[in-house]
Amino acid sequence: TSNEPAAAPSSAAPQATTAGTDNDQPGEKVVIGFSAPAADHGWIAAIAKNAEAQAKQYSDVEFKPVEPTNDINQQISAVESLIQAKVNALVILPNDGEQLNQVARRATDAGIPVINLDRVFPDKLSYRTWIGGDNYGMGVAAGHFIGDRLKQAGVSNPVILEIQGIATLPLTQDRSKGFADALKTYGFSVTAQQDAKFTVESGTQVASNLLQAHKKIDAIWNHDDDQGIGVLAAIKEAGRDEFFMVGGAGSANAMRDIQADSGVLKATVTYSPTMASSAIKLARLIAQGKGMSDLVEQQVPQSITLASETITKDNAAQYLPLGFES
Amino acid sequence: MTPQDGTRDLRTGSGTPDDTPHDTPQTKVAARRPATASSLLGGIGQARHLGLVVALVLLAVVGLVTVPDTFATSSNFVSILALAATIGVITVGMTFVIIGGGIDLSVGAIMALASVWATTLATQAYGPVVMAICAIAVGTGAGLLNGFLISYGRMVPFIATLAMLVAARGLAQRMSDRRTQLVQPDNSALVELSTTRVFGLPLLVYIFALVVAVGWLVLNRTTFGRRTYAVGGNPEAARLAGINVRRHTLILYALSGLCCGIAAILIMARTTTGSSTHGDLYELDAIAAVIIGGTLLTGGRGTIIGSILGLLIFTVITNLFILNGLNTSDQLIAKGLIIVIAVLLQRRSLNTPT
Amino acid sequence: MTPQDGTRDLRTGSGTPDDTPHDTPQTKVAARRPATASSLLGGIGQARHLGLVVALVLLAVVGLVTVPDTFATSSNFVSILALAATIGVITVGMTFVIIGGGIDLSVGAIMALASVWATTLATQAYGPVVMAICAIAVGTGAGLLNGFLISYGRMVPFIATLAMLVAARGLAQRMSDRRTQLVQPDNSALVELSTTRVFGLPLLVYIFALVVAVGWLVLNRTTFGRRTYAVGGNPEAARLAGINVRRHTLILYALSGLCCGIAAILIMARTTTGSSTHGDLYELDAIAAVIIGGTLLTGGRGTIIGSILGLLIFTVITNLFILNGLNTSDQLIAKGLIIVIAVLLQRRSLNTPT
Amino acid sequence: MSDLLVMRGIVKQFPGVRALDGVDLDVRAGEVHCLLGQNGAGKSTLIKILAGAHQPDEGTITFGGEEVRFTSPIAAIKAGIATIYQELDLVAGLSVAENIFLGHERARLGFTRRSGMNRAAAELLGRLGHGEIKPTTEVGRLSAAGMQIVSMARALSHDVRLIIMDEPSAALAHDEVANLFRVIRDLTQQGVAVVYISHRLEEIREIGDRVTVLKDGRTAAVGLPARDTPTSRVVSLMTGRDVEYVFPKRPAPGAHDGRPEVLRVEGITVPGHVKDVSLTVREGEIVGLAGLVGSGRSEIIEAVYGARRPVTGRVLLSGEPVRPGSTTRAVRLGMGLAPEERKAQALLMNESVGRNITIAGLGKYSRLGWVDRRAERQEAERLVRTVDIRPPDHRRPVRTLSGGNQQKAIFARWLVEGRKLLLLDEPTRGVDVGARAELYAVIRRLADEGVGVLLVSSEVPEVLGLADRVLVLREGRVIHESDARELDEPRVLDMIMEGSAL
Ligand SMILES: Nc1ncnc2c1ncn2[C@@H]1O[C@H](COP(=O)(O)OP(=O)(O)OP(=O)(O)O)[C@@H](O)[C@H]1O
Ligand SMILES: Nc1ncnc2c1ncn2[C@@H]1O[C@H](COP(=O)(O)OP(=O)(O)OP(=O)(O)O)[C@@H](O)[C@H]1O
Ligand SMILES: O[C@@H]1[C@H](O)[C@H](O)CO[C@H]1O
Ligand SMILES: [Mg+2]
Ligand SMILES: [Mg+2]
Repeated sequence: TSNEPAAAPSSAAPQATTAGTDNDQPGEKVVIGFSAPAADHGWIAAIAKNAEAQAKQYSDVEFKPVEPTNDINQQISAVESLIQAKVNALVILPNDGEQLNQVARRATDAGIPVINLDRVFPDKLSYRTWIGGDNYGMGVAAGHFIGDRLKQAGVSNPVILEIQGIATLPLTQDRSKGFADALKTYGFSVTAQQDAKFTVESGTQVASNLLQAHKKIDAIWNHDDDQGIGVLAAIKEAGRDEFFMVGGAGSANAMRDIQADSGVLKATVTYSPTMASSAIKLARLIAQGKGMSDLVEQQVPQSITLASETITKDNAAQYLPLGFES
Repeated sequence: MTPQDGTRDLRTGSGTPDDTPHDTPQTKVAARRPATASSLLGGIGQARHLGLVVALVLLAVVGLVTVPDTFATSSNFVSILALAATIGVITVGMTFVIIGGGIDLSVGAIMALASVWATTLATQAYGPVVMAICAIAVGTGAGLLNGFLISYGRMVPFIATLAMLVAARGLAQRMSDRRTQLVQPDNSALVELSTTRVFGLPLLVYIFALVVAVGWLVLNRTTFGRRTYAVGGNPEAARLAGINVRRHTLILYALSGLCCGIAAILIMARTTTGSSTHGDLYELDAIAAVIIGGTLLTGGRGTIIGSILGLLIFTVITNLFILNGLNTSDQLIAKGLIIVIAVLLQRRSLNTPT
Repeated sequence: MTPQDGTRDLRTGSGTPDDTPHDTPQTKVAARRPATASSLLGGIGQARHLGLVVALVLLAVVGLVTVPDTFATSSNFVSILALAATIGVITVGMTFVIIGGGIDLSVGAIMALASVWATTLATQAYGPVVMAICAIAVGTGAGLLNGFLISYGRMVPFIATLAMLVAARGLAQRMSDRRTQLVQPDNSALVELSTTRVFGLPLLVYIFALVVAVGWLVLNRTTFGRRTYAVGGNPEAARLAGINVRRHTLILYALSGLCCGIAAILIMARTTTGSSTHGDLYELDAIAAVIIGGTLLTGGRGTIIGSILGLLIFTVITNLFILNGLNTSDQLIAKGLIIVIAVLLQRRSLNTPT
Repeated sequence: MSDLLVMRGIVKQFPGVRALDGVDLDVRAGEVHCLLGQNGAGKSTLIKILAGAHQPDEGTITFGGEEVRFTSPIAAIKAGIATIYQELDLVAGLSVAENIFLGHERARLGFTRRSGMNRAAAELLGRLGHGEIKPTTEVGRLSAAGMQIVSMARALSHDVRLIIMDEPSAALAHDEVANLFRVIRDLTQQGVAVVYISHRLEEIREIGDRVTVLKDGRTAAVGLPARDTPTSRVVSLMTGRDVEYVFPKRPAPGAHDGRPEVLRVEGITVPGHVKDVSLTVREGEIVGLAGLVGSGRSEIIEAVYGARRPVTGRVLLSGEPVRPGSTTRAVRLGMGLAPEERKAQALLMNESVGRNITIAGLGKYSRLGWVDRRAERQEAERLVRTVDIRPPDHRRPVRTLSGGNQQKAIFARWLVEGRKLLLLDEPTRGVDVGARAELYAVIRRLADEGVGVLLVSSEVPEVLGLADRVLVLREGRVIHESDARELDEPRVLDMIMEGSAL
């Protein structure tokens, strides 16, 4: 895919390879509508920025973003307004796939191809293509990293803590499930689990209470690197370092910490916002009726799942250009 | 006059210097000013809502200028109304509560709980009608509990309903296991409230209109409604006049809960789901609409029409932003400014003799 | 004159039908007891806070029984205080505003804006002292703007500060480009407020304590504090007693903004970041703490000690839940119940002769 | 005539106060029974018990021959007892008709019958001689007198055998009172009994049949004949001593002539209220403003105080201009105001008597903004004694004081040193005779100490008896100015009423 780290220029908004493929030659003019949750979080902000930056690359794309919102009711109206505007393709990162399913279905029924980003719609008739990260796989990757390390250190009955993001999101539950499943293969389980809200501040609050609850900890998996800054601050404040921690999503900041190897953060598992850039590319191709040039298929595939990769001290340098700024 | 007067009793405008109470006594026994008959009959009182109407018109002009093709289309109006419907129903209940001297912070949470309860598989087994009844019963029940804590438990409304907010969200999360519950295909009749159109408008807009109309009638034409002003404006006077202030207050919160139940039906129709995350921060939006609409936070004064106009202003602002594709941060900044301007306009229209 | 004035002033709760004057004989007991001496001279008035103290003690007992090893440790107490510090500072400002008859919904957003402004690379170039000054200046400035809109623009506080909430968050997002801004290593002196301990307590706890102490002194021992009660209790009477109500109100909001600026310093120290997401929903928490602490939402009555006790109750609840490994949903349900119980206990302690 | 109402041994205990300590009251059908007593004697408490608004701790009530127990206001109303409370009890946001019928609305299936109610309200208002009040007017837009009329109409809207009126005349002007008496006579002729409370003793003689006097929560006298009991006897029953309804001695005419002007008002105009008014007050002089309600007296006071901006003219205090719109500056320059509506405009209901007294003079008991609480307390104690607030406890919440004592507390607020000018707007409204005499003495003493006083009162004898110089106002203009001793009541009444019928 175009997401090969090597191909991406620096910064958090990796751009598509500009030269080479025919697909990037200007084609039929298309309008791409875009709707996502409110950008109150580094990852989501990166999503919005990547999408916009990608669209700017093309002279044949008119990018039509709508007000990001965390209110379902409003996101429904926003998507409705894009349907009314008769855009050629819609890229939607829904606040909740199930709740936005109906309106996405309406778009599809109206002949507008929907590119579903990240949080998935339950009904396949509601979208043309889904692209997103592997949430379950993320949990698995984190679980394996922690399991391996503890096994090697010969720890038995380890205290493993999990700090989730927003508990009510299905993706959180997928991540936790992957994590638990992977740990089980080592005979380990999660000792305590709390949810933060994807914000630095709630990360600090939850972590500082958890650190009180557990006087000795072996490992922590924190689902999200944005809130991770707060978690790390709480750890530093408490002066604790008897454990190691794994992050999630893959922010540049986390990667730098990992690379420096100066604190408890030893790894993070990716869930890259570059998927937004890809989603725009896909939307353009679909609207123009093209396929993906690296594939034999005439059309864009129905679903694309990004792999969740584990970034450690050893490969951090390689991934850093892809990291998003918190 | 004092800066806060807007929120204090007697005031017709918010803190207009020439409305200070001390000039009342000196004037004639009869009316000081030609009272606007409409305002006191609770009618659509043109004058008092002039500022709101002007603000709405200005927004419409902005829409016509910036996005002429998309703004003034009938489908866009439908979209605005559908967006306003859910919170609009809640705003009607909130108007009653605030005129009655209270406040209800739990509206969004109650709506969420009602939507979750109505979409459990157990409830869904009985079909859409039972689901709707369930939502209404849960909403009204939670409202009654609020009312009971406030009336008979003598809790401050802010705290009682805050407790309900927290507890209802927790319960909704627990019932739904924090998952989004889909309306089953068998029960899609419920969803049709949002998809079926009559004369171009989705059914849920009619429900919204019905709730507003009934709310208006109850507030302006029934003894219950008129007594609500007394209970909010001067509870001691209400008591001395033989009104059962406690029971009345209880009913007001139950009414607000009922509206949350109806709103739950609408949100289920619109999103096809029940979820513990529904209605997040609706309380702030609804209260803001009510207050922008001219209802005093201290009770005793206010109108349903004003609240709905206030709500429409917010909804149209959002709509305009969407249509113009503004970036979020700028949208927020602009929204703040627009609220300020709308309120200042409203004050001006109250100050100007009509 | 207005018919309501008499009864309006007598109400202790906003809209509780039973706080009407006829209940005076029962509910006002506390005010008339020997405690009156201290309450009226602004003392710590023990009796009035008894319910809160009892609630805190009960929570402590629960902690000792359920998690004896972790709850009653000194590091856990430190942790609770550090958690309470940020919002605690904001609560002090909020107490002033509410006693003065207003409300401030923008506290969390102002704190966020101040944290962002202070952590821009431009500001950070000048070192930690300038960062702190910047946070305080931004907070106070935003507070002044609130005060200005309310005092001189005559806007209802709820709406003016709601507009500020929205706009300040937007501005914070714009300035930070929606990113979390790290405190640079050069400026780690700021972070040391959270990591450096003196007599076992992090520096930021001392800052919190200082703000509470100064707030208490200002409210209880200065003419400004005295006038705050008058302005909130009866603004017209305050004005006619020669108090410049507008200027006073302006200062109250500036004070609240100042507290937000100080809170921004604390949150930067704790999280090592400035972010537009900081302080989300602080307004509700702070208002809830103030009201649980016995301050009237209608103004004219209240104490700083009560607010801080109210806040500690919330903080301890969260702490206990996490120590016990309970999930958020159950936490929410229990929190709702505990709020109700705390308030009922508090009422009881007011009614029972001491 | 048999007794319609018999109350025996009524006891009412409020926390810390025994408001009623075994009170008896007998009222006959068709009589006007006056209830007299000093501020705080327990009159309002007694009638609230009768109206079902308070529950007695002890005692019995027999009404129409049956022993009754009114557990709620509605129970008393149903039994045929209507009440006009001392504190107006209307709802500002509702119309006149809605207020009149509040609690017993005319409705069908819960829907109010507005036209029926409006018609009935118009009829009641007409019967009270106020057909000009429209039933659809919002009550918040009425004057205090208008509201009083509405309260009366509300009482009449019930089918009553007994009407209680707690100081109904306090907010009424002269002709209004005459009108009220006409209505009362009407009622009594139909056999309705009236319990009438007032501090204006001359009214008792005019309208009353019998008198019951309360003192300190006990019955001091029962059923005295109203016309044949000398006022001095009533007063001594009320106060426990002989108080003469006399005004303090004032200096000879012209005594102030050479003294510096404290206040100079030059041609102020407040649209709709005051037209080109000029006046002066000299050191030590009491200047009275006489006029009808609505003649612009309070507006003049407010303009002087900086609480209201005149469109033309200016106000000088000891030669310094007062800044329009700034009461703070007025206070700093040395003015004090006792406003007309004590609850709305002067009292801090949540606070103690002491803090109510010291709020305006905080600067006196503070340094760099820091309050010297000992000095404050001592001053509060001193002032409580000076104006004789009962009970003499500065820590008591001001809301628990009787109306008259609350007025004294406001008065005390301005007795701090350094005042050059006191503006007194209806300073004795609702204040009993005993306290009145004391207040008069205090006012004169202040004047003797050099303070200028501008006095507004609707009671012409008070203006004539207390002031040195009197300005008569009509419709916002000064129509007469002279030494108070050159005027008498009929002449002033003539002047202020002339043309007012138009
Ligand atoms: N709700 C209350 N709580 C405590 N004390 C009260 C309350 N109401 C009245 N009192 C006290 O009871 C006593 C009697 O008061 P009441 O109002 O009956 O006097 P009053 O004769 O009507 O006086 P006024 O002529 O000034 O109206 C006073 O000492 C008053 O302070
Ligand atoms: N917030 C305020 N509102 C209204 N008036 C004020 C206010 N602050 C000060 N003043 C005015 O200033 C005067 C004095 O106030 P304050 O006691 O605060 O300071 P001060 O007296 O100048 O100080 P010091 O007593 O040390 O000389 C008061 O009479 C008051 O009218
Ligand atoms: O899936 C994304 C990311 O994983 C991020 O951590 C938070 O927002 C969610 O939508
Ligand atoms: Mg009385
Ligand atoms: Mg001083």
